[in-house]
Amino acid sequence: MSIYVDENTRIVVQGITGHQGSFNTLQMLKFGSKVVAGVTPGKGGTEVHGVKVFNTLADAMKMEPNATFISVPAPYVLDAAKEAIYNGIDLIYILTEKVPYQDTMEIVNLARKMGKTVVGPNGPGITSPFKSKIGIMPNQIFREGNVGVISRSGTLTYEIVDQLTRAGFGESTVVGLGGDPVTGLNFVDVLSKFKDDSQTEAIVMVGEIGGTAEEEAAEYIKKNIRKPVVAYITGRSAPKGKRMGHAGAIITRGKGTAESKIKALEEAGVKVADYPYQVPSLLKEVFK
Amino acid sequence: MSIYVDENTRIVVQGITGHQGSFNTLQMLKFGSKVVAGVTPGKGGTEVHGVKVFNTLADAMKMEPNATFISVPAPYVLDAAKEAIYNGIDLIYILTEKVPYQDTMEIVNLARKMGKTVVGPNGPGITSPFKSKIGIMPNQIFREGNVGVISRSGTLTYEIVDQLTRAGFGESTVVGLGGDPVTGLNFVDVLSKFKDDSQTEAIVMVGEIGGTAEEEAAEYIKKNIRKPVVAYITGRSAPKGKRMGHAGAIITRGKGTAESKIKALEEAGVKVADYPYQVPSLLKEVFK
Amino acid sequence: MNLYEYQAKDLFKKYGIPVPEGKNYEDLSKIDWNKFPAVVKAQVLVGGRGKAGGIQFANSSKELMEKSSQVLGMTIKGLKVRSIYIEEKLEVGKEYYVSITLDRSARKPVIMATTEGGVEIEEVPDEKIKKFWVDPTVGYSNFIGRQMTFDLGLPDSEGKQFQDILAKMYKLYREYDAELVEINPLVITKDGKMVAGDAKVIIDSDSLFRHKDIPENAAERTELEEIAYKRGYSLVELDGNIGVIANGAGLTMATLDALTLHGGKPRNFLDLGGSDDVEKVVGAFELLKIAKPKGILVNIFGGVTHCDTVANGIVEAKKRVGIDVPIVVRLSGVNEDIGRQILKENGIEAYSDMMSAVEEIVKVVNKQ
Amino acid sequence: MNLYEYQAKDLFKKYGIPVPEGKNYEDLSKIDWNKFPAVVKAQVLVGGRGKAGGIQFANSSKELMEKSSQVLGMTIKGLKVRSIYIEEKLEVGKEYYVSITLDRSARKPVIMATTEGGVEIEEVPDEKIKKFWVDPTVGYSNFIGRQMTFDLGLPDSEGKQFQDILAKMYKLYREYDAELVEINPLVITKDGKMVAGDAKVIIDSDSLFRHKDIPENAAERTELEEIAYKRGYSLVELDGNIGVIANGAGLTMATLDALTLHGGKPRNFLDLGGSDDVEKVVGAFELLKIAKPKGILVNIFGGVTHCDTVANGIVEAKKRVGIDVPIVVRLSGVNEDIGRQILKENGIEAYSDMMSAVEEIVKVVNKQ
Repeated sequence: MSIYVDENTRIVVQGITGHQGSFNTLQMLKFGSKVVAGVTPGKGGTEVHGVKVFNTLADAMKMEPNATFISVPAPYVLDAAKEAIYNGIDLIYILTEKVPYQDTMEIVNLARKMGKTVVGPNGPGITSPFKSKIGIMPNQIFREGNVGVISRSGTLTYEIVDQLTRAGFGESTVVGLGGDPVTGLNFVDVLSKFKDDSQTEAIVMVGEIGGTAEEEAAEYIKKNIRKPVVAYITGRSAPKGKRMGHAGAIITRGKGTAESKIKALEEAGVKVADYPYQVPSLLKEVFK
Repeated sequence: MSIYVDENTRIVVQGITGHQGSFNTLQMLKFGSKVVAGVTPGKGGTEVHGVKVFNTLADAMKMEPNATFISVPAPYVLDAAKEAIYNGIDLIYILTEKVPYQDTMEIVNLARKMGKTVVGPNGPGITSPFKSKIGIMPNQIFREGNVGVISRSGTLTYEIVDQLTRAGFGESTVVGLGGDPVTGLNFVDVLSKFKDDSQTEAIVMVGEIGGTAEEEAAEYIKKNIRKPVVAYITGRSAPKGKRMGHAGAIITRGKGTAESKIKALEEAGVKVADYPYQVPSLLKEVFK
Repeated sequence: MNLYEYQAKDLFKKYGIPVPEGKNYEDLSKIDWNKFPAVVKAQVLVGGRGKAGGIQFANSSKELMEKSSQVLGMTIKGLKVRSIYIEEKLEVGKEYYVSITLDRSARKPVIMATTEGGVEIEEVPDEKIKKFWVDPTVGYSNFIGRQMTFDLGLPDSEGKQFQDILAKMYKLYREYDAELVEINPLVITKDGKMVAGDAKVIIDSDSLFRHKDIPENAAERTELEEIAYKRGYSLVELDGNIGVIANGAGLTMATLDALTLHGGKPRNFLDLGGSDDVEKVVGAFELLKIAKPKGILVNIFGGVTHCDTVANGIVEAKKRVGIDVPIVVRLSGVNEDIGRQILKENGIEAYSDMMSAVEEIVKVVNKQ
Repeated sequence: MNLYEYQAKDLFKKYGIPVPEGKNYEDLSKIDWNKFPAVVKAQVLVGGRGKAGGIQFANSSKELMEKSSQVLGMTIKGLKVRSIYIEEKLEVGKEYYVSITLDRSARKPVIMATTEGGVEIEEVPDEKIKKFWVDPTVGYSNFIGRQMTFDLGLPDSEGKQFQDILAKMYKLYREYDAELVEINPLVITKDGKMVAGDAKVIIDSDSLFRHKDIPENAAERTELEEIAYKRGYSLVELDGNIGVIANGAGLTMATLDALTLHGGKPRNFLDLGGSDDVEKVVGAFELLKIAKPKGILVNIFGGVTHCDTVANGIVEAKKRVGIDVPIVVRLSGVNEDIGRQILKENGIEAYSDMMSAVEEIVKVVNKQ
């Protein structure tokens, strides 16, 4: 088992002929993902790395995709996501950064009503080694295993997954939530999936300052999760009121600080690492 | 059993202090319906026929209603229906006529996404004798029994139900769809409910010219309904292109005529009456 | 409510949908048009004006005045032409069709388009018509226009114009509570421009309270229907001789059907609606007096409308309105006994079943 | 992006939200205000301007000029006051609070209102703040305003004004992609009028492509941050002495955290993002040169960004930019061996684990 993506995930790439679309199509194919179609208006009939390109998603539906990789410029993401929702795609991954948050809010709330899942925007996607990957995580850092990873970050996720893998662990599924203020998935959504995933025996959470998603996750873990959880939270050193790249990382009104997150998680029985490199060793402790 | 409304239906009346709201609250109470609350902004704290009035539906939710009777002027129906949807009401009955159809379209599509049911607008509501009634059907025409009735009309429904009752039949549930071009329920929706309702042993359909809902019902009956169905269709004498009161009754492009409906229904094995008074006798035939 | 072409084109202009340059005239002396060739189009709310001579072409001011005086004031299918719309004549390359309207079964707006425009849409084979059902809670999004462009096989040069027009049409459809927004033909001129050759817009009459800028067009109603409308009645004129008053649209229609099946000819459809008011009944008779039927059938199933109220109304009407044709009444439902008693005291026998009443009125009228 | 009060009030006017009469001035000589009593308000994008003397009152033209010259040009929390907003002084009866902003957890806009306005909203007890979460796919509807009116216990005379203002605020919030629309205080004047005393609007910077009418305010950024922003870098100035270049916001933050926990003081946050471009690396060093740190830590986990590209960038930068402080590099991931080799050939030792690099740079800098 794994969560969100597996052998049955059939991916269509909206914006497949763009730089990111094309590059990541190849990487996903190399990883073993089933990329079954691509969409670029006006490029219908061509191919990208052997994947057929269609003019519209409606046309591409004949390849029976159930997940989409959206890599179109920010102003067009809302349109592309609506196209996916209209066509009944179950999993909508949005790579694009700088999507207006009200667009994301519309996409996410609409998708929820239709029972669809949105991943991102502005995140690295989801990887279930080596069943399927939708997104941009580097192929070479994974090993199949029993650790589920949830992260709001990109590169930091790779760093930590890499360290897990080097330390002899393997991953069930790695989920990148995305760094925007509004994302399709949050920690609780993914925790509730890992909870019931038989392959996942321990969970790693990578959080950051801003918002209260980690605090809510702590609450949820306390009540529902019996699997060991290790966390790492960035942003301890961030000065108040300063943005640190992610729009999510604004600290206001004393809420959402690294301290409050770490405290909440520790109270929920989560081991919190001071440094990324400590994650594997803490995991070894809880696995004893 | 019965469909849509029964002993567990707890009704709130939005616009309870208006003429229609107040009058029909009394009639519903007399019928045995559980009218648990009313809403009129500014009238909170008063009572109508012993029913508590609240300023907002949110306040009224403490009485735990699960169905609403909306009787507010047409320009305010959309707002009232959204209030109902926001508050999680399961069954939304709209009495009001002349609601702009795009408002209805928004309400109906939104409700569907949320798994809620809309009845009307511009229809007499639903009656399950004598479990519950939401709407304006006259109390005295019913007898509990095994005939399910679906109708696009108001008064004509009472006429036919009255004749059924006088002829010794009784009704399981009587559903008035409403006379507008867009309504929350159509024939197929209700047929699919009657199909699985153990109390209902025969079905009476009252249709009219305009639209193709009866043709679709015929299709559905042919494939799915094993219970006997009797129908009556009005508008045979209507001249082409003329409106006859209901906005629904526009005949265009040779579709939606009384003839095409009658033909489709007869092909589906439905007995079609020439006159309303023939309905009970046709029903006796099929019940033989 | 149907809009005249010139009104629809004004809306198109407001939304930036390309239309030919044009101007509406109600008076020949006001014509100041000087762009030729020009088209003179009768502004009437019926189809087939072209065949009836309601569309004329002119190459000069002199010819324009000739043609304008021909068209203005002519009668098309019984409707007098009260204004003409003069516009520049397009150099037509191709003609497409596009519309947005309600699909009642789907409860959604449906966009329909075909490259076989300029003709009646009913004549175009179904597979040539591309359709898209918009989810009204999601609304229009640009991919819809892209998808239709590819489905229709439009060349690039037309695709962008088409998508732009479609997005604007949907905005108009939604913001003006339209029942129909239709462009037929959607002209592609010889130099590749996409322009709305004609414009048809129907606004939902129930929405007019929020569209104060749209004037009500009475032209679809007959004189009597207009009077009835203004007095708050739902009346439709028919060409028979039996006046009908009933309550509820369905029951009224059923009454007309029953009359027809029995060899009677209804003069009208008149629904009292969900009222319980003596004056409403009297007012109905006042309308029927104008309609001059040979007899009147009143068919009431009492619910919200009580039978005694109707009976009192009939008695009042006989006194005040002065009805001198036979009246046959059927009363059933709430307070039917009281109602029948009231009528009896005033010399009118009321039936309790509809069919006897129908048979009686047909017999009485056909005897005359 | 924060708007100045005068910009926010312009938007309010556009949407019909009542604001006091007022005008913005950048130049004392342009002041033509003659309505008294008046208020002079410093236009700065930080809170607490009142306490800092940035709000002054005047009863005459003479006093107005005095107060205006005090305020214009003063410095509040390090920010120079470049314009003043002069407006009529309201006769304040009561002060409420209302705002619309994003609730990240709910992924929905939340409307918050309280009758305890005029103070910092954080100081108001939670039970006094009424909240409503709007479903963005359903949007605002009037019952929301009614419900808040009753929840707040507003009298009838205020209810209508409040509902009107709230509906307009939501429209502004939605149409201008706001992160926050806030009125504090929402003044009820002594004669019962509801007026926005202050106006705070934050627009989502990512949405500016569709709001061409909103000018970009650079004032929230420091000089160096502004340079970086214009060159397409995500840089935040901090008050330490160790320059940091890393890739990915999360990894960059983790680097700052690790430095701090080790007793180091970061000079900046600088995220290379998902680029793989030598020039991008060189440009980062150019920015750090302006920042004048005592040492630079480069921390790269190679994915999209290849380690060899970064190594080449560092080498280039040393040559072209002229960096004369110690550089400590950590390379891991894609092409780390090649990258380390390139650096070695240029006399730079690269670590493969982050912690060793962090320890090294702290040691080197603290030794100085």
